Amino acid sequence: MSRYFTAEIINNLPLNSKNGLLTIKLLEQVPNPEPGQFYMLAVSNSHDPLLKRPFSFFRKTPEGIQFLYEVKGRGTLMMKGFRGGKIINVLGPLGKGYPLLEDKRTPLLIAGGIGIASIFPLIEAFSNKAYVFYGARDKAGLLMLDELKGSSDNLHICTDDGSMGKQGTVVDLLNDFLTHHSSLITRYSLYACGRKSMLEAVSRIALEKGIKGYVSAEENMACGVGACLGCAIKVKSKKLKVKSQKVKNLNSELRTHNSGLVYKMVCKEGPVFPIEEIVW
Amino acid sequence: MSRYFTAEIINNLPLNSKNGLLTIKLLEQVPNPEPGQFYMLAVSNSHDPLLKRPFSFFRKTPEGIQFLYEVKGRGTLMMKGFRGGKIINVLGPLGKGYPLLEDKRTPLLIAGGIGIASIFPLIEAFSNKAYVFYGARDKAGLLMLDELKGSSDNLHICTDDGSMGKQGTVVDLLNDFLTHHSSLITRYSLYACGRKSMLEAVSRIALEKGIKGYVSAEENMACGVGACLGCAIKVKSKKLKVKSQKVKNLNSELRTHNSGLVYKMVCKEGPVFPIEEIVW
Amino acid sequence: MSERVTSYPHVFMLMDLTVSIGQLKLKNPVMTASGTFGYGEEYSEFIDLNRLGAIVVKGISLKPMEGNPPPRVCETPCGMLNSIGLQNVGLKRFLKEKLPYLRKFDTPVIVNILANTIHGYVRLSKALDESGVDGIELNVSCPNVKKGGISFGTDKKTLSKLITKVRQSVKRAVLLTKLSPNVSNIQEFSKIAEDSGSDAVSLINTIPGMAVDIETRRPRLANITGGLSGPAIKPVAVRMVWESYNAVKIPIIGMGGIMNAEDAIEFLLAGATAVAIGTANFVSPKATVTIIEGIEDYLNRKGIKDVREIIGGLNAAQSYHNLNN
Amino acid sequence: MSERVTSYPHVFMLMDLTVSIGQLKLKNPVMTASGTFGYGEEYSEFIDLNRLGAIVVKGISLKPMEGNPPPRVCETPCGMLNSIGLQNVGLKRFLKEKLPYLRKFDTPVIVNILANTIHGYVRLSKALDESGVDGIELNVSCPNVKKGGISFGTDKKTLSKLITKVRQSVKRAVLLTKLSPNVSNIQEFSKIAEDSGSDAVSLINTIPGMAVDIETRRPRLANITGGLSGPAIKPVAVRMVWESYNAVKIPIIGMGGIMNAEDAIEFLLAGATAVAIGTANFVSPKATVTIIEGIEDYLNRKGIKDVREIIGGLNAAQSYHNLNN
Ligand SMILES: Cc1cc2nc3c(=O)[nH]c(=O)nc-3n(C[C@H](O)[C@H](O)[C@H](O)COP(=O)(O)OP(=O)(O)OC[C@H]3O[C@@H](n4cnc5c(N)ncnc54)[C@H](O)[C@@H]3O)c2cc1C
Ligand SMILES: Cc1cc2nc3c(=O)[nH]c(=O)nc-3n(C[C@H](O)[C@H](O)[C@H](O)COP(=O)(O)OP(=O)(O)OC[C@H]3O[C@@H](n4cnc5c(N)ncnc54)[C@H](O)[C@@H]3O)c2cc1C
Ligand SMILES: Cc1cc2nc3c(=O)[nH]c(=O)nc-3n(C[C@H](O)[C@H](O)[C@H](O)COP(=O)(O)O)c2cc1C
Ligand SMILES: Cc1cc2nc3c(=O)[nH]c(=O)nc-3n(C[C@H](O)[C@H](O)[C@H](O)COP(=O)(O)O)c2cc1C
Ligand code: FES
Ligand code: FES
Repeated sequence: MSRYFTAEIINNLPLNSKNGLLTIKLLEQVPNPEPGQFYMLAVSNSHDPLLKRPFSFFRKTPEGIQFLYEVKGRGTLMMKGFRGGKIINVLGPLGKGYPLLEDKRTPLLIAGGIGIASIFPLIEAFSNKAYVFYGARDKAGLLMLDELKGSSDNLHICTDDGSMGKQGTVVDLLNDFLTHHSSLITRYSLYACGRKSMLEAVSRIALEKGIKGYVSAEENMACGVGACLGCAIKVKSKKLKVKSQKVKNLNSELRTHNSGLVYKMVCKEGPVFPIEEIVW
Repeated sequence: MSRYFTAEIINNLPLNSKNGLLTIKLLEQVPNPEPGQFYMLAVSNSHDPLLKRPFSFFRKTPEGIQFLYEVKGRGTLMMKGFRGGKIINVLGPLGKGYPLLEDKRTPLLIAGGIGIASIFPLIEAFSNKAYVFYGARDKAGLLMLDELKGSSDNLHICTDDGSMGKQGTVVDLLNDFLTHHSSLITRYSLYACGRKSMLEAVSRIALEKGIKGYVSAEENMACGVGACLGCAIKVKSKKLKVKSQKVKNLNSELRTHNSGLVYKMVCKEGPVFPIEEIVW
Repeated sequence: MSERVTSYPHVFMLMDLTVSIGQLKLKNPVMTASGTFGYGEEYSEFIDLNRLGAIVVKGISLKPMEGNPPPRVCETPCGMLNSIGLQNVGLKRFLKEKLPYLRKFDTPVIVNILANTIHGYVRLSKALDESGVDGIELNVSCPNVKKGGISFGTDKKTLSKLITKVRQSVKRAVLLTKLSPNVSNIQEFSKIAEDSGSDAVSLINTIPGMAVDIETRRPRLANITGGLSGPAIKPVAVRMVWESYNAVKIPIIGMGGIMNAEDAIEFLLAGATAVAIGTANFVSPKATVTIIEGIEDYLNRKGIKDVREIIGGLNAAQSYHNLNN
Repeated sequence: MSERVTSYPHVFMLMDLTVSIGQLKLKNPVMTASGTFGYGEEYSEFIDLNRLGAIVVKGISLKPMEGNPPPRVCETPCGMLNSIGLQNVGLKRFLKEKLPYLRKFDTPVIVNILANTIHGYVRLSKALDESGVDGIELNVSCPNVKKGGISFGTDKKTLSKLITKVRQSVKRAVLLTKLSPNVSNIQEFSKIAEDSGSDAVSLINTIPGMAVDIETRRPRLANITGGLSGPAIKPVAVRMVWESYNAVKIPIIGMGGIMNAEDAIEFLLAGATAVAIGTANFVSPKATVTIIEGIEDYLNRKGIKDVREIIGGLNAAQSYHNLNN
């Protein structure tokens, strides 16, 4: 079971001008993905663009694996042009997904924009145990709403322009929620994916209120397997301090000048990191 | 009427494993092509491959303009993948075509392999006035036979492996023909397109027997309009000798060290050249 | 501000695209790259030459040059190799046959020149300056011809001597020095150009390269090596423009793989006062005009009224800081 | 001979793919390029490391290095820029954690090293040589870290001193010098490597480059500049390999944009004794093995029994002559 394989495009459903739902059929036996893991997809078989693009595991269906994507630049634009029958090279599942805490905590799932792609499988995993906070630019930007309503009774929606749900950001939603449920605060866990600014705000809240949680980070990637050291993200690492005496295998962790801070690789040690680890 | 325009792929008919017939619909008013002229077609809208590819004008139909192509490398491979509806950029018609001599001469049209693409419109122009000599590797390599038979009663076919027509090359065909019609030799004119070795052999025959004629040459191209000086071919130039006294506009012709020899640009002063001009 | 890229002609009226190279004023920062635009005439059918910031013509030598045997060009990943061998009609025919045509347009003409001796460069510049061309670009970097400019472009002493001498013989025209990218430290060479009296530096010329046909086992170019151009070299060119911008005060003409307005703006932000379009002309004969319009659209979209505001406008320090923590 | 590209394992039995670098014998001429293959382990899931000609690991320094802030990589036309900043685990942890794993395979291990002083290079080489690694590759050309190798790679005197000193301290391992492409004349530097006792030269390292995000006006890399790799630089790399091949007798390890067997064969024909695969590993983690098989297919198709027959087999003279008339 190799994580580098060929897949066939089953279909590529446009959801709006910028977003689409891509379904690929795996032509080989490959390991099953976990929520929060991702795949690197080849967007062309010419040398331009050259590198694969990372996309979160969105959903597994009888036909294959689905990705929810947004057109950002050239590569995703080409992706929008994918037609059924096309064969592409895929690498994955990659990285560490969201840990599904086995404790009594109530998960709060926070998705901004296309971040829903990585949060969606968590919603299915936790089903009604979790509260879901999902925001987008506008109504058109809210994706897969029917499926979301189908898998969660606790769906809180917002848009920047108020064209659907509450007007504001998911951070506002989260704040409101927490102020109304302040008593239970320690009973929650957070899972967030979205723009950097949103993740930073959510993290601040979590740290202030002492809520345990995880965020899915993004960095430009080349190899996807921890080999190029290209997708570095700065993190605190208590673990390291301890071990740095008698050296153990710390993957690509390194002692750093301002000790306690290290670069981890989003593709291998992430993309999901504990909130308290990330240095914004 | 600009010679740089967009066109829509109407269809792209595979003729065998290596050859196809591409029909494009001109989306703008453009000048009419003459036999022997060519177009530069964009094979991708990424930067790889970067340059347009030159293809001879094959035929004009009510739907648009047709090109007969052979898969050589990456660009023509992509061309094979063109589907109807695709929009491409095109430059043309370019270069100087075959002069249709108005005199009593009987044209002998010689096509080797994909060279038929450029000879075909001549066959239609001369109709039964001309003798056609067409050769290919094997039967499968002989393209558009029905159309050819339709437009000419004097079609002589050969294949390297003898799988159809006479076994041998078009040069053999031509030699046979000339030996059987030696008396009329000065009454003929030659038009040839094909591999370099074939053109060279045909030219030698023409010069020996003093037959007037033209060949369509090939060189790698970049601009297609005489600007980059990339598609140079070495030619003799009496014309130059004369003019080099009082300087006239000689396009990109230049006096050379071994005087009388100059580089001409296949894209602008060719691709068709008088046989006596080319230096092999 | 709307993110849509659209043109409002009346807004362009209010927009200032002009830039200056020495005493020469360009109506916009987009010119042609020498050797990729012939002598202008070849492209006049596709675009209005009056719209160009300047026309830089194919390199001219004292005597006509025959150029290299074919194949002279071949394609490479996101680029091409050329070994034209500096084929050109020579000074005399250029002045007689080519220049008069270009004079019909309200666009500055810059003549790229090459020679094998300093004396040759001086004679060429003198003649061209007196003929009234607007600019002279010293090609000290063309990698194609063995006896060609390469030595001038990579030897500091000779280069400074060359520019100084030419400077003395050029009265009216602006003097541009087109540096070789084939050096370890482009800042040193830009500084030499500035100190020796060059009004501007042009960056970059093609990078020496080579390709092999594995079926025939032959080089794809008859000259074996050639000059690499096109999108492939853009990152190298942008870097050299930025390095030079941090070393000299004279204007920089940036070029190397500019295919569209976005690419051109990259160069302007990195410090180029103007850009030159080369290989892109082969991909689209309308490239230069499309790029001018694209720059206008960008400035529009960003609400910028004067293109000079973005020249050297790279947000480097900030980026460095922000990303460090 | 059939043009179909197909593999006949039994034919491969008769085929000799081995090449030698100094006293080190490689089972085939395909190795990995430093920094693109981690410490080997990362790709062991995708290919059998036993099949590689050699494994060259990420550049190692005496002390661990943290590397540069993100973004560290970005894509460019047919290539990518990287400014990893030489992040690595340092000598001690490499020997303790990484080398033992690599030792499990029947494949030579070549360690790429870097330092800021000659003394540092010497200490590293000594330690690695004694640890029994098969080869040491001096990275004197990495363009990413300001205080990094660049000076060694572009200053002839220092380079020759460096190699001479390291040579004295290396007893068992073969010594490779990875030259900087950022020089005007690669032949001079290859000659220095040869004369100073290097067993081979590696060509080329990344070419310094830069890219700008025109929306944020920021460099795409936090380090502003980075090293350009991938297909874009292939023509420059092939040219430098060919130039070096005509200047020195020691083997050349060719690299730069090799994506497939055809590219690798281009380098072999131009004079490379072996090739290294870098950026291609990111496009396909199986690239190295695919390329080995592709070379076998080519030799098969051409009826060549020994890969050494095509090394330097460029038909340059003939091509030159034929095309001249
Ligand atoms: C772990 C991970 C999971 C992701 N999951 C999804 C998803 O499920 N759906 C989705 O729509 N997007 C997802 N992304 C983002 C997606 O990878 C980028 O939007 C995409 O690579 C942009 O490619 P492009 O060619 O269209 O843009 P480009 O033209 O390459 O660049 C446009 C922008 O995209 C950014 N970008 C380019 N390459 C990468 C890269 N390799 N990684 C991150 N950003 C990049 C550039 O920095 C630039 O700002 C994910 C990213 C990561 C790292
Ligand atoms: C005036 C002219 C008319 C032509 N008409 C036809 C035609 O009607 N039908 C047809 O099938 N072919 C025609 N050709 C040849 C055709 O242009 C090439 O086969 C094609 O460009 C190869 O592109 P590629 O990407 O598939 O090959 P590449 O992968 O680029 O290279 C494969 C081979 O094609 C050659 N080649 C590449 N680019 C060019 C180029 N720009 N000009 C010439 N050769 C090139 C290369 O030298 C190489 O040997 C014509 C060529 C010229 C110059
Ligand atoms: C076919 C061709 C011919 C060229 N001739 C010249 C020349 O005569 N003089 C010169 O200084 N540069 C010449 N150049 C270099 C270009 O002016 C330009 O510096 C280089 O191509 C990089 O720009 P580009 O990538 O946009 O093409 C030539 C380039 C090409 C492709
Ligand atoms: C992400 C990355 C990291 C690299 N790290 C090193 C290094 O540590 N030492 C070194 O000598 N070269 C390093 N290189 C250069 C490569 O070894 C190789 O010389 C260059 O990438 C050209 O080959 P390619 O185009 O096949 O990638 C690195 C290249 C890349 C892309
Ligand atoms: S993308 Fe290469 S290490 Fe993460
Ligand atoms: S292709 Fe440019 S001159 Fe002919």
